[in-house]
Amino acid sequence: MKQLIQDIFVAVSLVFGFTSLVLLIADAPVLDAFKNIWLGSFASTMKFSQVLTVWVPLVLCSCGLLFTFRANLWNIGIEGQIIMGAIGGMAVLRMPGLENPALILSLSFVAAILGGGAWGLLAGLLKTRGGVHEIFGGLGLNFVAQGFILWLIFGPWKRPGIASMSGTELLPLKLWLSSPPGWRVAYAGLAIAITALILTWLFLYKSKLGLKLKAIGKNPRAAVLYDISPEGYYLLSIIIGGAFAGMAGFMQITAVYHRLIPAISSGYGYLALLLVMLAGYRIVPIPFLALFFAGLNVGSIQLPIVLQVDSTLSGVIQGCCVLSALFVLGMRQRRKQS
Amino acid sequence: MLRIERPVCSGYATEAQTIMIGDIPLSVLVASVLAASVPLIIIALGEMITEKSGVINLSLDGAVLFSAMVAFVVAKESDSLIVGFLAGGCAGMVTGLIVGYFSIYLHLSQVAVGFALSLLCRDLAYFLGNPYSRVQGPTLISSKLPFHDMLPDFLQKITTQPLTVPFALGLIVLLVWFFKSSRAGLQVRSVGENPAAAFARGLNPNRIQMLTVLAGSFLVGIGGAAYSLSLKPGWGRPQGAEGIGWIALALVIFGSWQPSRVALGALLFAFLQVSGIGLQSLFPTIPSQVFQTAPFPLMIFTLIIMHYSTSKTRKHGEKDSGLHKWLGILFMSRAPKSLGKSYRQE
Amino acid sequence: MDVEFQHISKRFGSVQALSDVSLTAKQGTIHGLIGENGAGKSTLMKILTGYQAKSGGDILINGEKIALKTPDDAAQIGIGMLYQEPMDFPHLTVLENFSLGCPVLSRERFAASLKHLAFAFGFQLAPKRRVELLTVGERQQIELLRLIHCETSVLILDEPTTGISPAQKALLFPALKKLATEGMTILLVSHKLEEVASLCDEVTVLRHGNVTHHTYAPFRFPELLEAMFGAVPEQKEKPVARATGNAVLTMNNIQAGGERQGLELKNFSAKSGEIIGLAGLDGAGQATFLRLAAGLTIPEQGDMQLFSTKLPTSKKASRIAGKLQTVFLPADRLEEALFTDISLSEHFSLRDPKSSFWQKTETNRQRAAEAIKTFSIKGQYDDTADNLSGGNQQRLLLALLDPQSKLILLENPTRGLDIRSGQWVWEYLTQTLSPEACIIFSSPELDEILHYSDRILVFYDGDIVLNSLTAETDHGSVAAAMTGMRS
Amino acid sequence: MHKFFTGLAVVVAAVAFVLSPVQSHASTDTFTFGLLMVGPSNDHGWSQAHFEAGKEIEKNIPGSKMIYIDKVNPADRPGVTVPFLVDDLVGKGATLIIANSDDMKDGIREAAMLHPDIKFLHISGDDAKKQDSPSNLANLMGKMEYGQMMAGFAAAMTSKTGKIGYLGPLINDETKRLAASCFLGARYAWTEVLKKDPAKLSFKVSWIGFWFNIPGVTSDPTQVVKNFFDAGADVVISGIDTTEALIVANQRKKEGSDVAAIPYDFLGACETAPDACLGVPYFNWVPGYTHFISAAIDNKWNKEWLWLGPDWKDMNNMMSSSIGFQNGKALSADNAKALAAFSTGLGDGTVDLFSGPLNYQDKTVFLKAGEKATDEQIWNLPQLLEGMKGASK
Repeated sequence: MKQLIQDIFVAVSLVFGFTSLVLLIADAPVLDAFKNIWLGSFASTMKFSQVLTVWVPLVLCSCGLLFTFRANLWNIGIEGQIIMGAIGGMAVLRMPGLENPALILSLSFVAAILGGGAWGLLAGLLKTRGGVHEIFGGLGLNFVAQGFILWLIFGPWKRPGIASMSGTELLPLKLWLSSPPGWRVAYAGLAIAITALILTWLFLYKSKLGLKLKAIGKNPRAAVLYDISPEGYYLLSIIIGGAFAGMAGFMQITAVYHRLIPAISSGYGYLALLLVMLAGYRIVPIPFLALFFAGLNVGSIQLPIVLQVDSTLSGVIQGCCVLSALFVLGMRQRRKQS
Repeated sequence: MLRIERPVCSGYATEAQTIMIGDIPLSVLVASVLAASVPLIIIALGEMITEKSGVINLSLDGAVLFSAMVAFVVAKESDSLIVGFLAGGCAGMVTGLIVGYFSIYLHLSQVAVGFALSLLCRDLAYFLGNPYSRVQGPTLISSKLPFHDMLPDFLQKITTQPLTVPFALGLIVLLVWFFKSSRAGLQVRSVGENPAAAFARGLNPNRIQMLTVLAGSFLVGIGGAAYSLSLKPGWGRPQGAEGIGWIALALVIFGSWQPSRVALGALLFAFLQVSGIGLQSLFPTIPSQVFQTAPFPLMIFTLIIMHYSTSKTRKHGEKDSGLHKWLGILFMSRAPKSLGKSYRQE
Repeated sequence: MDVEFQHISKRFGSVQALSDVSLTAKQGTIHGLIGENGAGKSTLMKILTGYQAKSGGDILINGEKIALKTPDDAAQIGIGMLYQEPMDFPHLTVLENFSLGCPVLSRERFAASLKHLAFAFGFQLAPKRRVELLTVGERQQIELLRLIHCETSVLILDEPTTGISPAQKALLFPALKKLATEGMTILLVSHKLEEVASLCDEVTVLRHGNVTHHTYAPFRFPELLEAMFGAVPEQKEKPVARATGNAVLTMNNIQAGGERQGLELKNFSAKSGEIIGLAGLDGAGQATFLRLAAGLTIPEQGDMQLFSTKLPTSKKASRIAGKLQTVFLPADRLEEALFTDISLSEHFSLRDPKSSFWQKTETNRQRAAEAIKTFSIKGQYDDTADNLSGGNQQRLLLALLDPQSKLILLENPTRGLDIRSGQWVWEYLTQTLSPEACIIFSSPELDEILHYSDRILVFYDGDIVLNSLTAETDHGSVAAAMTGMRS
Repeated sequence: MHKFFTGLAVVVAAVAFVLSPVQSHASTDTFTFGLLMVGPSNDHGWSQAHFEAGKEIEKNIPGSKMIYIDKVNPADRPGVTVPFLVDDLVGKGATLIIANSDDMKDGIREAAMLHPDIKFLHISGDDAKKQDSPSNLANLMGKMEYGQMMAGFAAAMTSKTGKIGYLGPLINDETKRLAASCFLGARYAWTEVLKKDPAKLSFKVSWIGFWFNIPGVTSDPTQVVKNFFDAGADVVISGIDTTEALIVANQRKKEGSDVAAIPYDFLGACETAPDACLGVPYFNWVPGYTHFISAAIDNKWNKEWLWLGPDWKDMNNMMSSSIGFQNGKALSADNAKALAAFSTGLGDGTVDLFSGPLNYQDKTVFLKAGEKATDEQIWNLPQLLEGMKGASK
């Protein structure tokens, strides 16, 4: 236990130490920077609710990644899956003839899941059938999805008149997911994220599917002898991963931007990869760490306003957290051995 | 100062006889492709060296940006291109040091460390480089061969290049020799193939890996510097080198861990990107994004062909001939055996 | 050089691999080191090469204490080892393999030296050929030449004859004797008494990490056997041949890739109740045969029938084989049959044929606990598979095996097991499981095959060269067939 | 291992919640205005022009104070929306918010509805023209067409080869309009001033697909500019947000080629590479800002749509001219003189470039002889003009 506290202390001070150093190099006030990040993310319900809007897609992506990591797949294509989910959802929202908002939104949600899942499936097929490592297949598909969404926004789905990087025409108000008064986060988003967490926990830790994914991840060759087809479960896990990413894409268009924009994924896929690594590929820390990461993202906006410091500092802190945690983990393993 | 005015583009006069790709003369296309591929060649070769020793440095994308930033800032402050390039190399080496230490000595997942570092380096570059964005700094310009004027026009265009071009070409030759004929190259390969056996033969796999990673990441840093000091001079957000690291990683596979083929892949990629601009005017109805995104699906497509031909060729062993053999030579790919696995000394 | 071990001990975690081992190998002699699997022979040698660190004791060279931290230290002194599994680089060429790990010399010198040495020893090695295309024997030859080239003065050979042909053996042995007479110190690790007898000047026997015997040539086998095994293992009654029934597995004109030469066979059929032993040198085709039968390897040509059902030539084959109650237990359990980081009870959950959504933790814990009792597995239900010893892993695999299985394919079922555990495995297979089941197993131990099988198939270079009832053949003919000498 | 991560999570969460929330208070005796910039405040382009104008306002209007957020775009600030940033600026005391990008159109409209007592100024857009739009939202834009005409003019005057490249971002009405203006300026210089054969003037537009380079998605502007030069062009006019054109021209110039470039947007854009810069057409937001901020301070705010042009008397007057053209080092004295005459002509109406006969790129008629284009026609230009090379769609 004492060792544990010491390790956490080391990890946290590494993060603070490195970040302070970076701030000093940039000639910025160190303590003020940290203070402003915290104030900018948790100082008011308004800000906290903004943090939650980031928290929702992060949690959704992380849940998806837990499935793929379980099967020992590096689903770096998650960015593209978010994009394709958003495109799928948007396709339904743009469909003429439907009247009932609840129905349209539900259909759009399903389409987003299908869009993300299909893109995941594609990466999975590239791996299982095409022999392309999922990292490269995924990256390539990310670029393709990025090209596709730009083409849609500047082509068939462009705004009347001027196509611009601000994206497609704004959705009608009735298709916005509603938020509590004064809050910026949609009820539905919170509900979906929490449901996703519970479902993921049930699937991964309590169902046979979770066990089988773990088995595949640990030893695909042996899995064949247990009548578990690695190929099938790879595909399944990456489809599930893609589906969760698609949900995140859906939240982005219906609850955050209310339209399709080129950067709809907001880099949450990559951020979620970091998050899941920091959580040690386990579900329990995910909601908390997601809150932390979301807080950094939102709070860092105070830096340019108040201190005229670039807000990419949040990314530096996030990356540094993961590396410090990995470092401490490596040291622990090393200690254990000697 | 006396200077003989060279016609801005002598190709203009002889345009009628020149082969044109879109509206670009062929010689110009070759020269552009060569210039555009140089940083990519250097970066991909750096990564290839690293992977030859069995370590994947996935931080490439961030490392390139970080070293580009450092190179530009240092070159500007010191007003020296050489110092800038060296600083870029050192910045790259720092990322290599982290990946190397974490994976070789702490036995952590190379992919996890590399990915986290990649995002960290990217944001660090933006953060620290912010005060230097879009300011004027030193730039490496093209230089002519000493016997430039004796060459035909076609060659004049191709050979007027920044010094990074001969550097990259020399690097290819050097690495071909290094891995084929040098003792150190053989040791690096042996560690990448079977570190346990290398250890049994008295080598120190960890040290060899670490040194190789450092050397490789130094080159990656030089490649990053080649962006901010030569190909896309200056720093800013976006710099223009974003995403290049991922492409370099794919190129190493495409090139089957052979220097000449990796370089060929980089040239091919640069060709697709450069000719995309020309194609835009040939096919105005196709959105420009299509040409720019095309290299990526094409790269994946090649990897699939590679997988197909590799498995066929393996199955048929050496007996095979004809199409499969041809495909095999072109697309067969084989990674160092212990790539990505960390070696624990017993 | 004289090599002296003084009170060497080595621990791996809680396991005492070596305790207080002392012995001396004199210059110009061949010193045999024998013992059963796991007696500590290889560990002792790896300590001498600096590959593994010792926990206690000293090593003296020519009476002088030396520290060996890495193989480099050992190589500097002139200690070199030929490992049982070739420690080489399959993707590199012969010459590259030859030139790695020696003092600096130009490439030409290496090429010339390789040519010269190969000629002197009568080995035929093409310098440009990639090593992965060579046989194990040839790879060992490269290693041997390399060690000689590096002016090794203490040569350690760890089971040098595993997987090499008699012809290669005939080249190797005189060469070794010649080296010894030229002043080399040779340490030979083996569990094959005939080899030791024909080569060694003196022999040390290890058992459970202790020196139990030391003697000079000529050797008395019973004495050595007793030192190796405690008491001479009693020759049990050969089990009675079992009743056979319908055809279980038939193969026609099969061609498949895999191992060194792939596998080609005309026709073969196995009947229920039969126990078939697969003999052959490593990589001669037995492994491919077993994987074909399990549906894990897809034949390039020909067709196979399991219980009169034609196996498809797709990845579905293994599932269908599984449905037809065929099980396969590979030799490398942790690599191919068990999951690290997954507990015993979870293994039972994975094996559970009934499909259910939930994991049913309680049920599986109970089943695991029962199996632990029945199969006397040393472990708890929530231990992970990688924490079990090799023998217990094999027991776990047997416990996971469906007792109703009709075709049981075993690859080296007693690998890494001590004699008692091995006997226990065979008892379970033959007595507890249904006598209707057809058992096909491969083993590197000819004795095991001769003892337990009703029928023997001998593989040589991807062909079946002998297919005979055990009763109608003998040790000599099987051994001859294994090495390619057709009778 | 998992204990470690759980522990880490707990510590992090604890720190997050223990830090007690403190609300910062803004002082009330100053007039604070917030500026939302789409790009970095030091981009030597569009956003910096706004940033500098804001600084200028702080100097010129006593008691005014600017707070700003730059890089307000989803790529740089994932998940952060305009209404949220407005909340933040308002929380810090801002009573007028300026949003400097077309992209923020929707967000600023939403924010205007959420904060009826705060004034909003959206650069570009035309909400203020609409009946049902919020009354606290005004629009401001500059008539860059004139600036681009001058850029085209300077380019054609300087060009020896008669080949001019136009580095376009993506194809939309605004960019087509600007590219066409540029072409008209160039053609005027070529045929009316230099009296050369119009067929010898080549004006080529290459679109990269976005306002700046995204590797793998857009064409590489550096490469496009190089291609222009390699294909014989000796002047490249940039219509994108970043300065690649100027940088490449500078590189070529150092290598001995006689080339030049014209950047875009920002007065100081030439500083990146002064030697290769013919000049820059730029936005000066000071007059527009002054107008709206004074109105807000004096409670004379109107829902207005302003499309401000240059002060033809003194284009580079920081207080009065919304569009300027700053000559660069590379512009010869003679050409500078010609340019001045040209701008005078534009100012007094003797030179009206959007007048017939003009054809579209597909040779259909845009303006008959003698016909003059309306603002509406220019604003919604459907395709490029005859004589221009490059895609219209």
